[in-house]
Amino acid sequence: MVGKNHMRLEFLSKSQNESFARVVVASFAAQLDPTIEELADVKTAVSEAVTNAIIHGYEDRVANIIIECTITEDEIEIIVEDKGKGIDDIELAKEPLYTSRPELERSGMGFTVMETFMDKVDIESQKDVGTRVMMVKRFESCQK
Amino acid sequence: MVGKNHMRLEFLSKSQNESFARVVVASFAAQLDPTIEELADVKTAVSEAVTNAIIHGYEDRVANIIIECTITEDEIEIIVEDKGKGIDDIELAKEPLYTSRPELERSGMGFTVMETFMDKVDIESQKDVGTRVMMVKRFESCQK
Amino acid sequence: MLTKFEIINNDLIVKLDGELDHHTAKTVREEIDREIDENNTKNIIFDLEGVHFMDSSGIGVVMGRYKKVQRLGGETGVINLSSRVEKIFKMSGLFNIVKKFENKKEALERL
Amino acid sequence: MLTKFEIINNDLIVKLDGELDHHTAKTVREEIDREIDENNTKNIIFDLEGVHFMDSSGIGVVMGRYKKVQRLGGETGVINLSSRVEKIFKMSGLFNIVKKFENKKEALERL
Ligand SMILES: Nc1ncnc2c1ncn2[C@@H]1O[C@H](COP(=O)(O)OP(=O)(O)O)[C@@H](O)[C@H]1O
Ligand SMILES: Nc1ncnc2c1ncn2[C@@H]1O[C@H](COP(=O)(O)OP(=O)(O)O)[C@@H](O)[C@H]1O
Repeated sequence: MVGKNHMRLEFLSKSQNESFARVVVASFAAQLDPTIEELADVKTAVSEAVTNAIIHGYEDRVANIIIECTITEDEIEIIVEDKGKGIDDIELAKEPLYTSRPELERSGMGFTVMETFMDKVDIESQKDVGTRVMMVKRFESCQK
Repeated sequence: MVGKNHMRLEFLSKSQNESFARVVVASFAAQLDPTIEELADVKTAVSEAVTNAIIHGYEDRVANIIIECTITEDEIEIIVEDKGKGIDDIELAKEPLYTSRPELERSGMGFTVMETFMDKVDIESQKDVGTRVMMVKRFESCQK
Repeated sequence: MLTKFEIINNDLIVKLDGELDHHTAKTVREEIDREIDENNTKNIIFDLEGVHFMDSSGIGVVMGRYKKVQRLGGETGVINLSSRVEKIFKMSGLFNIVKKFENKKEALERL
Repeated sequence: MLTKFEIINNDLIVKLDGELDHHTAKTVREEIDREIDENNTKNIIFDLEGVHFMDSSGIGVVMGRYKKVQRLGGETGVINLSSRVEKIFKMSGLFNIVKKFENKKEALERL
């Protein structure tokens, strides 16, 4: 038992920070002693949300992305937030293979990946205000 | 050349976050392709500043520590900040072997370590307001 | 991300090493496309043994190359998937368009 | 952080594995002190081969144990320092109070 823990990271929406964001969240989550597979799930989901903030939220302009992580008992809650252009239709956005930017060879699988690898995914978005993706992962390896 | 980059991390003053803070700063600094030795210098200095914020700044009460990193050209600037009790006499605090808490087996070498391993160390502190340690490391490995 | 190419009869084997995400995808895509164009490539085979991270940007890279070679009648194969990368291929339905083979030899023979 | 103990005649050999910082120091300190008390330790030898990170909290741990055994006439030795840990020992003047040896055998003979 590590007890409650919390961190908040703010970084620039540059693509070189995608791997940085993954490492930060993974090493915070590491406190819960997850399996390698569970940690890979978290890294992949974070990568999707951060990439979306960069490409779709800020459309490649440089601004701040915020990640907030809270550990309680056996789970981690991860919030990825941008103050970018927002999502018009969240239900449509969540559909597998739907992408608004096929010209960038986006696969439209980002939200599907997040929902597959995390135990809970919740999207809040408002046009021209920004997007906030809240995800929860429960580590089975902790449930002793 | 990675260009300018910036991040800001806020986390709880729990000792389990010392290694987390080291990993975060190291993996941000990794963009500059430092040598293993240079990276170890940065990790050690960050560890000292964060430990000081936990033990001396907050005296083991749980509050927020802030790390801010800025990369420009071949160097990284790292600021470690707490809103704790502050340092009475900075010159005294910087002396090797001086510690206000010998009962905790502190060696009094924290600031000496920071000054040895970093290219610049600057301390600002105000009683009951907090402490801000600003450090710069220039990576020779970048100077091509 | 490291990209290595090998050409055997008009087939292009692409060996990737590193993390395949949005940041690395752009260069990888450009490098592969140049090889395809320059070498008159028919089929493309991805060797993913060295890919220790991949997200949906990687799916986009594979889909994009599939479409490119398909236009000229070529096919796409993959070899050496880690269980992790295999999971992402399965989830995204990529195995409906690209074929998985045991090794390079099998891929070259059966494409 | 992993701590392993070995006792040879009244000497205590402490093998540390992991990162020695303020977070891990507390447990390490308590474990070593219990061993010293229970085994009537004379000299203490730190085997630091497995320590891949150490900051000034580690200096405090070594100094504290030095003082403890010194009170009863014991000495402190260290073996297997990485170049990194050696740097920190040098900077802090620890080599003025603890002796560095090539290996366990030499440390046991010469303390
Ligand atoms: N942070 C965001 N800001 C604005 N739009 C977004 C954001 N995240 C996702 N979207 C929208 O949702 C769509 C689907 O996202 P996703 O499933 O990740 O696929 P992809 O990134 O491949 O397009 C995107 O194409 C985009 O239109
Ligand atoms: N963040 C801080 N807040 C308050 N006091 C501090 C802080 N950092 C350092 N100090 C003071 O400076 C002294 C010297 O610090 P340092 O050289 O790191 O040695 P040590 O941590 O071993 O005491 C500390 O003992 C403490 O009194």
